[in-house]
Parts: sequence; structure tokens; C-alpha cells
Amino acid sequence: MPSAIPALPFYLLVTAIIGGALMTIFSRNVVHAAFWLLEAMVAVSGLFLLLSAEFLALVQLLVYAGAVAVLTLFVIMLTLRRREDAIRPLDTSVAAAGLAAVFGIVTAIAVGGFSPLPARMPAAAPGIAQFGGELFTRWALPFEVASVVLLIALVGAVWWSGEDEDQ
Amino acid sequence: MRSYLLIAPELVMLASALLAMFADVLPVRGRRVAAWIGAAGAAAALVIALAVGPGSVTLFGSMLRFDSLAVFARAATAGLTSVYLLWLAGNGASVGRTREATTLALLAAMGAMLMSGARDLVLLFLTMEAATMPAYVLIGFDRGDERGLEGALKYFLLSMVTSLVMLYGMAFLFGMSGTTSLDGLRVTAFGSLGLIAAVLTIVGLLAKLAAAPFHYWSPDAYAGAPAFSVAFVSSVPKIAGVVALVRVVGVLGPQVRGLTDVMLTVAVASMVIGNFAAFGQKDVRRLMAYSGVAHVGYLLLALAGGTEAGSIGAVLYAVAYAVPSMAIMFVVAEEGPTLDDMDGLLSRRPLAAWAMLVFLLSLVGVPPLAGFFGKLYMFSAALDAGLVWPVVLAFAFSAVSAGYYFGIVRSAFLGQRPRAVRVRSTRNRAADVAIAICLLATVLLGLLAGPMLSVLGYALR
Amino acid sequence: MSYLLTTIVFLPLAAAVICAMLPKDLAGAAKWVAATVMAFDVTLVGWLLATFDVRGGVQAVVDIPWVPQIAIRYHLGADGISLAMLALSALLGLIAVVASWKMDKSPGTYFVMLMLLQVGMNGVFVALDLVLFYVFWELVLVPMYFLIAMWGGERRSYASLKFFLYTLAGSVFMLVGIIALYLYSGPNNTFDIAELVRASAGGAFNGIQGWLFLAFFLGFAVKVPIWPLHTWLPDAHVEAPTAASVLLAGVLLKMGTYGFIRIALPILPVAAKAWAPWIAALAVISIVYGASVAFAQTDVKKLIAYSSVSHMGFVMLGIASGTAAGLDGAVAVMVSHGLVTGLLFLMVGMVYERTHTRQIAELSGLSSQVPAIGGILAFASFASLGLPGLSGFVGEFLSLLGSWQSTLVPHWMTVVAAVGVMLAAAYMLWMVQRVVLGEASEAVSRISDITAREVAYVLPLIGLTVLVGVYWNSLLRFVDPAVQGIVTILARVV
Amino acid sequence: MTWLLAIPLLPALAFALLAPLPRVTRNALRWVPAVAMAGSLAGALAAFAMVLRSGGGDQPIYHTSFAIATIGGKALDVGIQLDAVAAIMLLVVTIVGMCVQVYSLGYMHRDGRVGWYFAVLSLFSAAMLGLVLASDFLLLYMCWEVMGLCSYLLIGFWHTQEAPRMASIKAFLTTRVGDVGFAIALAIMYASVGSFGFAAVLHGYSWTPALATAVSLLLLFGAMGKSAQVPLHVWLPDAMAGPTPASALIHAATMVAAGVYLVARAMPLFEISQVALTVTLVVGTGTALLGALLATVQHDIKKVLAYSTISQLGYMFIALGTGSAVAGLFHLMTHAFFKSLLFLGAGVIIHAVHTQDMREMGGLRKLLPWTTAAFTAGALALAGVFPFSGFWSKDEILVSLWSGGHYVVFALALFAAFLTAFYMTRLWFRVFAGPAQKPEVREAHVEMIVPMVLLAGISLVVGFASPFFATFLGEHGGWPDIMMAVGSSAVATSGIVAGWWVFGKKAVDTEALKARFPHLYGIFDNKFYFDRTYEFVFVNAYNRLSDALWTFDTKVIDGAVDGFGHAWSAVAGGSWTFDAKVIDGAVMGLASTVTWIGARVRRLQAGRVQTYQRLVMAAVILLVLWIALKGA
Amino acid sequence: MSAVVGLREFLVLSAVLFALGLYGALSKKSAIMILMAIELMTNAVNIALIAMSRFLTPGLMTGQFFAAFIMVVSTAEIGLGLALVLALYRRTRTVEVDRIDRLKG
Repeated sequence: MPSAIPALPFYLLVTAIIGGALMTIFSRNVVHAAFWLLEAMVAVSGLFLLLSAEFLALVQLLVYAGAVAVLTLFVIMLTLRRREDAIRPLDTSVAAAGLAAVFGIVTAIAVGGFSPLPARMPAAAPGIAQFGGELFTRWALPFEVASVVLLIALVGAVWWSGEDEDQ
Repeated sequence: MRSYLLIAPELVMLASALLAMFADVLPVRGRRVAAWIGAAGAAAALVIALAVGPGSVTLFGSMLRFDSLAVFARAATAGLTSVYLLWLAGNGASVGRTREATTLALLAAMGAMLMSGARDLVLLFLTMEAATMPAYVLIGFDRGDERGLEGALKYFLLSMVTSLVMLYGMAFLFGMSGTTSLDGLRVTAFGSLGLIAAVLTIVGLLAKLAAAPFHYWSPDAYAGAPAFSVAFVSSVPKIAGVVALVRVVGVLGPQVRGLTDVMLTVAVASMVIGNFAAFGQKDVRRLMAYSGVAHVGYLLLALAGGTEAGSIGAVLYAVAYAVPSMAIMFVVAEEGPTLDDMDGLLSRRPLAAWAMLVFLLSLVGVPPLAGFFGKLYMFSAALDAGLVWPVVLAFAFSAVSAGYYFGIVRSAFLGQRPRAVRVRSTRNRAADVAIAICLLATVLLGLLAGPMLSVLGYALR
Repeated sequence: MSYLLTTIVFLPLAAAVICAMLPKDLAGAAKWVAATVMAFDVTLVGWLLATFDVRGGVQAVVDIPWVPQIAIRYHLGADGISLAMLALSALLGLIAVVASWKMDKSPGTYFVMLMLLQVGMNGVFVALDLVLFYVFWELVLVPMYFLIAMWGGERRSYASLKFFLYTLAGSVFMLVGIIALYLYSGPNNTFDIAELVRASAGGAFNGIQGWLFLAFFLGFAVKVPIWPLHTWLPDAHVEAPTAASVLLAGVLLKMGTYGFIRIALPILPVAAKAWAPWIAALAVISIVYGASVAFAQTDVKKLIAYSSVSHMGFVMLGIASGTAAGLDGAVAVMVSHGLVTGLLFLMVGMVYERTHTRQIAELSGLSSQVPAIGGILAFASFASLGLPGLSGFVGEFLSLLGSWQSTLVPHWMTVVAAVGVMLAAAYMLWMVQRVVLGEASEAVSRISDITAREVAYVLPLIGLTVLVGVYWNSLLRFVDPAVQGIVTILARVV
Repeated sequence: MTWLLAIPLLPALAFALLAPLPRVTRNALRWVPAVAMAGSLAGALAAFAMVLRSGGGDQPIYHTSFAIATIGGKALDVGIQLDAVAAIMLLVVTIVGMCVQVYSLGYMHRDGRVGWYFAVLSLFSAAMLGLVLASDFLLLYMCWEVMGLCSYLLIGFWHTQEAPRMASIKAFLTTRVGDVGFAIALAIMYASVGSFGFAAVLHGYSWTPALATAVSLLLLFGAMGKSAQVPLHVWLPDAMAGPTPASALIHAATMVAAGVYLVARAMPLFEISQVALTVTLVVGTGTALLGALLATVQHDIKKVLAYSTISQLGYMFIALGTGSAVAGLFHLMTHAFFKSLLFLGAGVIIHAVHTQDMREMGGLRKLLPWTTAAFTAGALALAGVFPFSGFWSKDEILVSLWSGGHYVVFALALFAAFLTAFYMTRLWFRVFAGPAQKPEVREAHVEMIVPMVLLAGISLVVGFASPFFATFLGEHGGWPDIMMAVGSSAVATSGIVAGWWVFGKKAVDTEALKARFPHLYGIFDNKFYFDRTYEFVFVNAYNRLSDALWTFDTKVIDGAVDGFGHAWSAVAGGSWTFDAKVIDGAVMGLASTVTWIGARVRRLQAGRVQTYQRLVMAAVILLVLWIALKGA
Repeated sequence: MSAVVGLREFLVLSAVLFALGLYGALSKKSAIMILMAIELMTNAVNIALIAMSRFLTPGLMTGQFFAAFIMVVSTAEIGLGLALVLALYRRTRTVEVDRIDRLKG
């Protein structure tokens, strides 16, 4: 395991992520935004690889990049009656920008102050096997609750997509 | 073995939820069989929860510990859900497909019950999401009505953002303390980042309870939603929400200077906005939304006191608030959401009218009902902690609240215009039994406060 | 451990439940249920009166823990003063039931409300635990709200909600006071009045007696009512049905003054003495203000309502004086005002039943058309203006004596109060002049005189007014020992 | 000796018996009070005999009391006693009372509510007897007030007419003004002595001069109310609206005398403070003069007698002012007899000519022989002509004045005596002399004549008892010296001669006199503007005050609570509309205010999700910044 | 740009990404865009979590589990959200958040 993270790939990925996010937010075409989001997700999964969290990188790729992005595209397709509906005036709001900027700055400063930030990365990092082992021992209960959450989402989605037959 | 016994109530709830979902498969016919199953299941969970009593679950990395406070919350949640489903069984026809509603209610209740025992940030987050997601669907349950869906969307979006803010806070809490278990959280060494992380986490919890200034979703959501779903959403999840807040504030409070001031400001804001906005309301659902904000304000005042008695008083009051407000929404669901629908209720359904009066009086805090004793404990704890003028303000507001609550009483009792024909008189005995149980609970919670408090392991003195 | 007081207090609750259970068509029977229960209640109180040992302090005590966690006890007991008020409350309760015999508008619910009101009234005078006292105090609010709101006059919804909110707002401060007492009552916190008195003597509340007294003062002053918190009284009286007015004037007003005597004075003697001149000033204003405004009234009931403000001013003067004579006078006015104003409202009720008007301009010459009603109304008016030989004089005279004797009340205030007595004669006689004497007016000319039933419920009031007026000790025998206890507490404080 | 209690209780029982009865049976039993009064008379005579046997003096020969209340552990005693003063007063009240009862049986028998009249008369007598027998100021005060009530009921007996109604309320309130002083005096007594008994208060407590002055002046103020002294005399002339026999009893003999009796009782207190005595003297003189002056110009026969009573009461207060209670009481006794006689006579005259205005009378000398004789006896007694009782008692007062060195007052008293003789002669000539304007008049019935004759006889005889009267009361008695007797007789006769000269011979044209001094006559006519000033200063002012307070009550206090909302909206310019259910439901303006604030608070709830999001995040950021700055 | 990449860089990245997502959520009118913004914010949180877990507590993988569960939950919620948006679209023919403001007061 490399004891330190090589600077070049990290910064490459950072530009990909931030660029993707910026394009998602500021693109006028909803479809383009969806694709840029997809690009950002893939970059994030790369970042996870850098942090030697292989399982999470894989999950990120499959779940977010695959399912969510595709699902978003589906809904966009369903809600566009005409092609040109996709092009929408760029919604900008100074208030939102102000609030987001303040929040970002405050957290950044606070993080800066996070005194014991080790620059060096510790050597050993547990692999997927240990992740799998712990998932079904220490984290079994959250796992079950997560499954319930999925069930609820399922019931809700089915309910809302169902037809509104007679009361 | 002990651990499985401890989470038996939750398992029973899950089982009955699944059974309710596949009610069609069962041989028993009838649209409302799901609700009956649900009601029975929840009742069983209540009994087990009380029987098993407190204890800590050694399995699963001891993320779950049910102390007496949690036992009380779990029992109350199960009991209320059982009464809710009993009422639902009685009103099934007017509510449409009860199967989905029952399942969602049971799953939400299960999530809430687990939440009251969660001692770990991850589990807390997961159980909280499990408890609130069904609320989105229940609020927008009436698929045909876009106002309901609009309410659900607003609730959804606002909750998502506040949950993310909470997650962001939790992430840093984890980062600083190295562990996600509640007891191990240490933020003191990390300067302002620790403080910020704590506040962000607590904001998420406050938003779930619809405390001001994070309450904006609740008036629109309740006003759009069908009354029967407001009955559930406005009462049951709040109990567990308060317990969670008690846990988090209990851990972070001593470490973060000024946290109690934040709680105090939010409490006073909730009282002011809740009470004043409720005046002049003509839709009872919206009125109850603002009343909910006001009562959360009273709760937070007790928690701001920071004493152990305050937190127990707050949980007791959460239940003392939940029972009457749910029952009021039952009657509103049967009669119609606006004040005019309530006109002449006394002449049409005298028992319901008297019950409504008792529930409203309990919310105002008139003795000898539950509301009064709840406020008495909470505010004596708060006064003990020196918060004199906020308590006086709280008492003054509860007096003022009689103004808008009595708007409902006046229409019900003095309204002259009995509505010509009752459109949906399809409710049957079960619904009335449910209301009767709530009535009994509101009165007994007041009179038998003593024994009930011993269940809570109350040690004020 | 005697169950007598518990039965006396909660018997009407049983009646209320029975009346509530009555089916629609049997609602007429509700009045019989109420009457028998109240009759039995009165006999029980009578028995308690008979066996009451005047020297024995608090008797018929029942004291069991209710919510042990925060020391709330179900603690009932009666000393001289509470016994006098309990008797008044039970008697007026029975009379109110008999007086509303011809109530036809949903009688079932009416008598349920009346009985609930009775529980609150009986309970508040014998509760010796502050929370229990507060529970009964609030219990009275709701039934009275409904009695006014559902069976009242034209502006009933306005008057009833005003009554409810005024008293509720006041009682909010009282509750804060009660909790503060609980918290500061030394090592083991308690709500029990006797223990609080001991704790106060031991200096438990020394720093904050002023604030505590303010809290209790606001709570009780609204109920008494003391000027300027009195504006709810005329509306509530005018719009309330006769029986409700009798109970409102006869008993509910006394809960405020009883609160002062039972709670504020013994537990917070230092503050009571400090506040006494201010309370006396407000009392004197109430006396003169009430009398003067009564003089300008066109509605008889409103006149009597303002006269109540004036009479309660005397009670507060007596309480502020802190002397034995003053406090004896205060309780005497409370009892006599209950009897006399109750009688006045009953007579006005009878007149209203027959003539359907309360306007003084439209009523005149009652004594020529209906001599019995006219005579009794005149009798009640003379009792009200404090004619010696009738109970009205006893209380007011002793209050004047007490306030002159007391070092707390400046002498000029007693003089103004004495002038107040004269003003009372002015508006009362002016009313008798216009209503009872003179030619029978058009509204009065065809009405029938008093019936046997009405005589039945009026007679006890007349009898008691004369008895107390002639032989003062019939009442003071019970009240004086209890008052001495309070006076010693006040005396101990320098 | 407990049968003494029977004296006041008998008439009280008669009242208790008659009051609740229906009108018809009550009228039938109208004789019962007369029987009760006879019983009391017998008792009074027996009591007088016993006191006579024991030699009189100021020590009570019998005293009993009973605890009416226990205040702060100490008993408050109330009781009755029999001493010389009480015995005399008992005699006076019962004799006059008996005569009035008998007379009324004749006078009132045609009236529809005669039963009620006798019942109240009986209650009045009981109260007066109770007052006289009282051994403490408390019982005295209670009977004092009950008497006030009876005078209210009797004056307003014919309550269907406007005048009696107004007169009765005026009488009650004016006396009540006096009673305020009395009540405060009692408060002072209780505060200093701790009890009200005569023995304790008058003899058992060492009063400081200042406190004694205060108590005596307050008692005097109370007495002035009841005994119609200036300035509280305005109610007596109007009280003539009541039935004449009632006036005879109340406004001649008993009630008005109660004030004098009270001061006489409290004389030990008055003697401690010189100020109180001089004030009494001044009040007495003023009243005597004013009464006499006004009596000379009245046209209504009863008004003349009313002002004459005021004047004579003034005399009694003069006597008390000089410190000699004996002279006061003696004049009280003699005045009671001849003034009640005059009233009863006036009653017969009014009954005969059906009017009270003397200008329509005349020449009744021959038509009403018995009445004229009795009336003349009374008139002479009043004028103070030897040997009638008036002469002796007035003489006593003049002696005590002279010996007390009050020469100015002595002169004024003589002038008042002259005026008294003058107006009585004027009355005599107006009523009895000259041509009979109403010839068809018949003499009164026998039950009206007998009491008058009896009273005339007593007025003639009782004067001679004056020397024994003083010793009986425990002070040195004796015949008045000759010089004073001659002087007063001279004044009296010159008054009569002047009266005869003006009214008998009509030598002076009174009309011209009036024309020449119009404004002087105006003053007299308006009764020195007392009524007008009281009306304006007190009654109207109080009316305006109570209306002002009533509007203050509804508009300001109530309004403050109600109006707050509307005022707020006017200030804030907010125009919020809410339906009737909220308006009529809004208990107070407060509710409309709160609804208005509610509307403002809800403005943020405008329905757009984004605004909600931004508001929430803004709140979050604020909290974060607050905590970060607080924490750092 | 310091030569070696430390935890601070990751956390700053997470803060910037979170701010961007927050801006998107607060400013966008279309519900779908808001959901996308929310996904960005979720990823920001995950980055922070995994970075801190990797740098501060290499031994145990709590942060990674937390992130994993966050992913599960947020995916479920976005699915539900999209279903809700679709249902609402079917009724009101719009996904513009600020045009659906019939509930107010």
C-alpha cells in the first residue's frame, strides 16, 4: 500500500470532480447536467480507490454512476414534452450563492483549524475481507435497518406510481 | 438470547408490517384486514416492550441500549400505533387502500422504536430515515390530490437538505472522536469545528421535530395531507425524535458551551411562532401544525434546562401531547378539515364533541389532564435550572393558546349550522373505540402520573 | 383518615356522570338526580358542621400520596374558614339546582355542567395541597365557561371566552408561583400548605417573597376581582343564566379571596405585610369605583355585578389589615355576600323570567304588582347596603374596625371605605326606588307573584342573612379560631 | 329584671308577625302594634318607678350584656342597662308612641296599606326603645341605623307619588352621611379601648384630649345627621311628605332626639375636649337661628313645625354645648310632648281642610274646638309661656347659658325665642283666626282628640318637674331664679304681641314687605340655597363622576383590552379581514391583535420551497456562526 | 498545492463540493436538478467520511460503513423522490418547484 497519495492523480481527480459539479450546476441543458453528474460520480469513485477503499469505489461506480444517473435520465426523458424544454434559463440566485459561499468558507476555515490533521497517511489499511466480515457481525443491525429503508422506498415508489383508482 | 428478546417488539412490528403488505394473500377477505393485523401486532409489541423492560443488547457491537426512558418511548410508540391502526380499521372505507397505509405506519413505528434505543450515530441516522420516509408517502398518500403531493415534495426536499446537514455534522463528529458510538463522542479538543459539527447534527434532529425556524415544511405538509395521515405523522415519530434529541444533547451538551442557549432560542422561537401563527387559522390541520411547533417549543425549554428531570419530563410531555393531538386529527378526519365542518358537532355526535373538548383542554394544560401534569414536571425542572422568564413566557403562551384551541370548541359546541347530510358516515365502532382509548389515556396520563413515572425511573428528588 | 370530605367533594361528580349517561328522552330526570345528590351533600356538610370542634383547627383530614415522585399529596382538610365556605358552596349549589328546575334547553348537559362546577367549588375550599388546590381552581373554569357560552344571553360567546381567558391568564402566574414555592421549599420540596408555612417561617423564601406574592396576587386578584382586573365580571354576570350567576357571585369570587387567606398570607407573611398598603389602596378604589359605576347602570344585573366589585373591595381591605377583626370581617363579607348577592340574583332571575327584561327603566312598581317578590328584593337590597341586623353589616363593619386598628392600612383609606358604605346605600336605594317602588310599569303590570318552589329556595337565604346579622357568633364561632392562627403568623413577622 | 328586654322586643315581635302577612290580613291586624306599645308603656312606667324608688343618679341600677361575637379570641359584648336617663327616655318614647298609635288608628284607617304602616311604626318604636336601653355604642349604632330604615319606609309610605319617594331617599342618604362619622368614631373606640360599652369607653379609658376631640366631633357629626342640624338639616322639611302621625313620632319626639341622646350619653367624652363643646354650641346656635328664621316664612303648616323642630333641636344642642346634659334632656322631654301634640293637631287640621297650605285655612277656632284648645296649649308651650313646659325647659337652657358666660349666644337664643313666639302666633292666627274659608269642617274622631288632650295636659304639667328632674339625674336641681324667668316670659309675650300685631290686626302688609326686600325674601324662599348647592355640588357631581367612571370602565379598561387590536391596526395600517366567526369569536381586541401578529408571522410561509430552503439554511448558518464565535 | 496530499486537502475538497451542491439545491427551480444537487452533497459527505476514516482510524473501517449506508439510504430516497416528482408531474404537468405553491399561510 503506498504510504502517501501521489499528488498528480489526486489533483487530476479533484479537477474532474469539481469541474463535473460545476458543469452540473451551471449547464443550461438538463440532460447535459445529468451526464456531467455521471462524470463527477466516476471521478469520486476514482478518489475512493486512491484512499484504498476499493469496495466503496465499486459500490459508488455501480450504484451512483450506474443506477442513479440512469434513473435521473429516465425521469428527465419522461418529463420533457418537447426537445427544447431541456434548455431552460439558468436559474441563479444571489441569496443561494451567498448562503452556500458562507457555509463553504466557514466549514473550510473550521477544517483548516482541525489541528491534528496528519499530512502523512498511515500505512496499513484493512482490505475488503475485513469489511465483509464486520458487515455481518458488528454492523448487522444497521444492515437490517438499511434493508427496511429500501423496503419503505420500494413501497412508497410503487404507491406513487400506481394509478389513482376510485377512492 | 436476551438481546433477541430485547428487540422482539421491533421484530413483531416488522412481521406484522410484512403480513399487512401481503394481506390479499390471506384467506380473510375485506379491505381493512391489514389494519386489524397491524393493530394486533402493534398491541403485541406494546405488551412485549413493557414486559421485557430495560436492558442493553450485547449483539451488534452494543449499538442498542434500552434504558427506562427508551422502554417508555417504545411502549408509547407501539401503543399509539396500535390505536392508530385500530382507528384506521374503523375508517378504512373513507381512507382508501389501508394496506399500504398500515405497512408504512408499522415500518415507521418500528424505525422510531429502534431509534429510541440507538446509541450509535449510524444506527441513529438509519432509524431516523426509516421513521421519516414513510411520512413522506403518508403525507402524499392521496395520489389524486396534487396539494397532498406538493406537501410531500416540500417535506421531502426540506428533510433531505436538513438530513444532509446533519450527516455533514455527524461525519466530522466521527472524524474527531474516532468512533460513531454516542458515548464516545469527544469534540472539546477541536475548537470551532467541534462546535459546528455538534450544531449541525442537532439542527437535523430539530428539523425532524419541526422546531422553529426549521418548521416551514410542517404547516404546508399537514394542510395538504389527508387528516388521517397527519394524525400519525404529527404524533408518533415525535416521541422517538425527542428521545434521540435527549441522547445527543445529553452527550454533546456538557462539551459544547452555549448549546443550551441555542436550545433556549429555538424553544422561545418555536413558542412565539407556533402560538401566534395558530391564531385565525380556519383549517384545523394547519392549526395543529403550528400547535405542534408550539408544543415542541415547550419540550425544548425543558431540555434547555439540561437536567435529567427535564429530559424525562420532555419525553412524558411528548406522549402527553401525542395522544390528544392524534385523537383530534381522528375526529377531524371523520368530520372535515375546516372549522365550519366542525359546526354543530355536539348535536350530531355528542360523545365526539366532549372527547374533543377534553383533548383540547389537555393541550391547553388545564388540570387534571395529561397536558397539565406534563407541563408541571417539565417546567418545574426548567425552573429548577433557573430558566425563570422563559417558563413564565411558556405558561403565558399556553394560556393564550386557549384562544385558538377554543375556536374549535366554539364551532363544535356553539356552531348552529349542523351540516345537512353527513356524507361519509362509514365509520364503525372500531374508530369510536380508538377515540375512547385516547380519551382514557389523556385523563389517566394525568391522574395516574405517579405509577407511570415509576416506569420511567423518575428520580427528580 | 375520614372519607367524609372526599364524599362531599366528589358526590356531585357521580351525579354529573349519571346525568351524562341519561338518554335524550330521560334528560328531564337530570334535575332530580342533581337535586337529591346536592341535598345529600348539604346534609353531609351539615353533619360536619354539627360535629365540628371549633377549637380543633384542621379536621376531617385525608392525606394520601398521589404523585410521590414530586411530593404531590391528595390532602383534604377543613378548618373554620374552609368549613364556612364549603357550607356556603353546598347550600348555594343546592339552591342553584332548584332554581333551574324549569331549564328546558338540553337540561342533561346543563346539570352535568352544574355538578362539575360543584365539584370544583367544594374541592377548592378543602384542598390543602397546592397542586390539588390548582386542579380544583381550574376545574371550575370549564363548566362555568359552558354554562355562560351555551345557556347565556346575547353576547354570551364574547363574555364566556373573556371570563375563561382572564382567569386562565391569572392562574398561569399562580402556577408559576406554586412551582417556585415547591422548588424553594427547602431540603425536601413539597406542595403541602402546612409544610410550606413551616418552611416559610424557617426563612425558606426570604429572598423571593416579593416575587412569589406578585405571582399569587395576579392569580387571585383576577378572580376576586380587584380593580382594574374586574372588567370580565359585569359581562360574565349579565350573560350568565340565573343559577350560574348565583354560583359565580356566591362562590367563585370567594375562591380568590380564600386563596389570599389560605395561601398568600400564611406562606408569604413578609411580602403580605409589605404589600398590604397597596392592596388596601386597590381595595378602597374597588369599593368606591364599584359603587360609583353601579350608580350609572341601566341593567339591574350589571348593577349587582358592580356592587359585587365593591363588596369584594371590603374583603380585600379586611385581608390587607391583617388584624383579627379585619380577617373576621373579610370572611363575614365573603359569606354574607354569597347569601345576599345570591338572593339578589335569584330575585332578578325571577323578575326576568316573568318580564323578560332587566332594564331598570322598564321595571317599576314591583311591590304593587308582586308584593312578595318586591318585598324580598327590597330586603336583599337593604342587606346588601349593610343595614345592621342583617349579615351585610357584620362583615363591612368588622373590616372597617380591622383596617382602622391595623398599622398597615393608612387611616384615610378606612374613611374612604366608610364613605363607600354610604355610596352603597345610594345606588341600592336608587335601584329599589326605581324597581320596587312606584307605579307598576307596563312590563310589570301583568306578572304573577312568587310560587311555592321559589319561596322554598329563597327562604334559607333570608333566614341565614337574619341569623348572621343578629347573632354574629353563629358564623364567627367557626371563623375566629382559624383567623387567629393567621394573625399570629403575621404578627410574628416584624 | 330581664323583663326589661320585653320593652323593645314586644313592638319588634309585632313587626315580625305583621311583615310577612298578605296585605288584607295585615290590615285587619293593625291593632296588634298598639297592644304591643301598650305593653311597652307599662314596662316603661314600671322601670321609671323602680329607678325613682332607687333615687335616680347616674349609676345604672340594672345591666346585662351578652357576647354577640368573638373577635381574635376576645368577646365583643352587647347589652342593655337601666339608669335614670334611660328611664326618662323610655317614658317619653312610650307615651308619645302610644298617643301616635291611638291617633293613627283614626287617622290612617281609610288607607289601603295601613297594616304595613303600623308594622313599620312598631319596628321604629322597637328600634328607638332598643337605642335608649342600649348599654354600649354598638347596639346603639345598630338601632340607630334600623331607625334610619324605618324613617325611610315611613317618609316614603305613599311611594306611588314622586315627592315622598324622593324625600325618603334624601332623608336616608343625608342621615347616612352622618353615620359615616359615627362609624369612624366606633372604629377609633374599638382601636383604642377594645370594646364599645359605655362604662369602658366613657369611664374606663384615659382619653388623650386630641383623641377625645376626634371621637366627640365624629359622634357630633353623626348626631347632626340624625337630629337635622345645619348643614345636615335639609332632609327634615322634605320628610313632611310622609304621613303626619309618623312625622309626629319620628320628626318631633324620637328619632331626631336620638342625636341629642347620643351626645348626652357621650358627655363625659365631650367634657374632656373644650373644642367639641364649643363646636356643639356653635352648631346649636346656628341651627336654632336658621330654623326660627325659616319657620317664619313657610306657608305649609307642617314645614313650619319642621323648621320649628330644627330650631328647638338647635336649642338642645346649645344646652349640650354648655356642658349641661340635664338641660338638654329636659328640653328634649318637654319638646317631645308639645311638638308631637302640635303635629297631631296639624294632622287633624290637614285632614279637615284637605290641604297643608295655611293660606287656604282660617277661622277654624269655632269649627274644631277641641283641636284648637289642644293646639293652642302646645303652641304656648313652644313659645315658652309660663306655666307651660316650654317655658321651664327653655329657661333652664338660658340659665345654663348665662351661668356659662356665653353672653353672645344668650342674646341670640333670646332672639330665637322671640322668633319662635312670633311664628307660632303667625301660625295660630293664619289657621284659627279670621273668616272660615271652608265652613263644612267637622271635628276629629274621639281617638284623635284623646291623645291630643292627654299630650296637652302633660305639656302643661311636666314643666313643674324641672327641679326634681336635675336631682333625679344626679345633679343639683332647684327652681330657676326669678330674674331669668321674668326675662324669658317678657321675650315670649313680646313675640306673641308682635305676631298678633302683624297677623291678628294685619297692621303690616306682608306683600309690600316682600316687594321692598325682594332679594332678602329670595334668600329665605330658597332656604338659604342649601338644597340648591347640595344638589349641584354633591348629587349632580356624583352623577357626572359615575357616568365618567362607567365610560372609563367600558371604553378605557375594557376598551384597552378590546381596542388594543383596532388601535394596533390603525397604527400599523394593516388591513386584515377575517370572517365573522373570528370577530364575534375574538374574545378581546387582544385576540384580533394576536391574529394580526399571526398573519405577519405567517407571511414567511408563502408556499415556495426555495424560500423555505433558504430560510432554513440561513438559520443554520446563523446558529453555526453564533456557536463558533461563542466557542472561540 | 503542497507536494504531499494530506487529510486537509480531502476535507477542503469535500467542503467545496458540499457548498456547490448546497448552492444547486437552494437555487434550482426544477426538482430533478435539486435532486442532482443533493447527490453531489451526499458524495461530498462520503468523501469526507472515507478520508477521515482512512487517515484517522485506519484500523477499523467505521467511516466506510457509515459511507456505505449513506449511499444506500440516499439512493433509496432519491428513487422515492423521483417517483414523487413523476407523480406530481402527472398531475400538474410541471416540475418547477416555485410554480407549485398552492399551499400557503
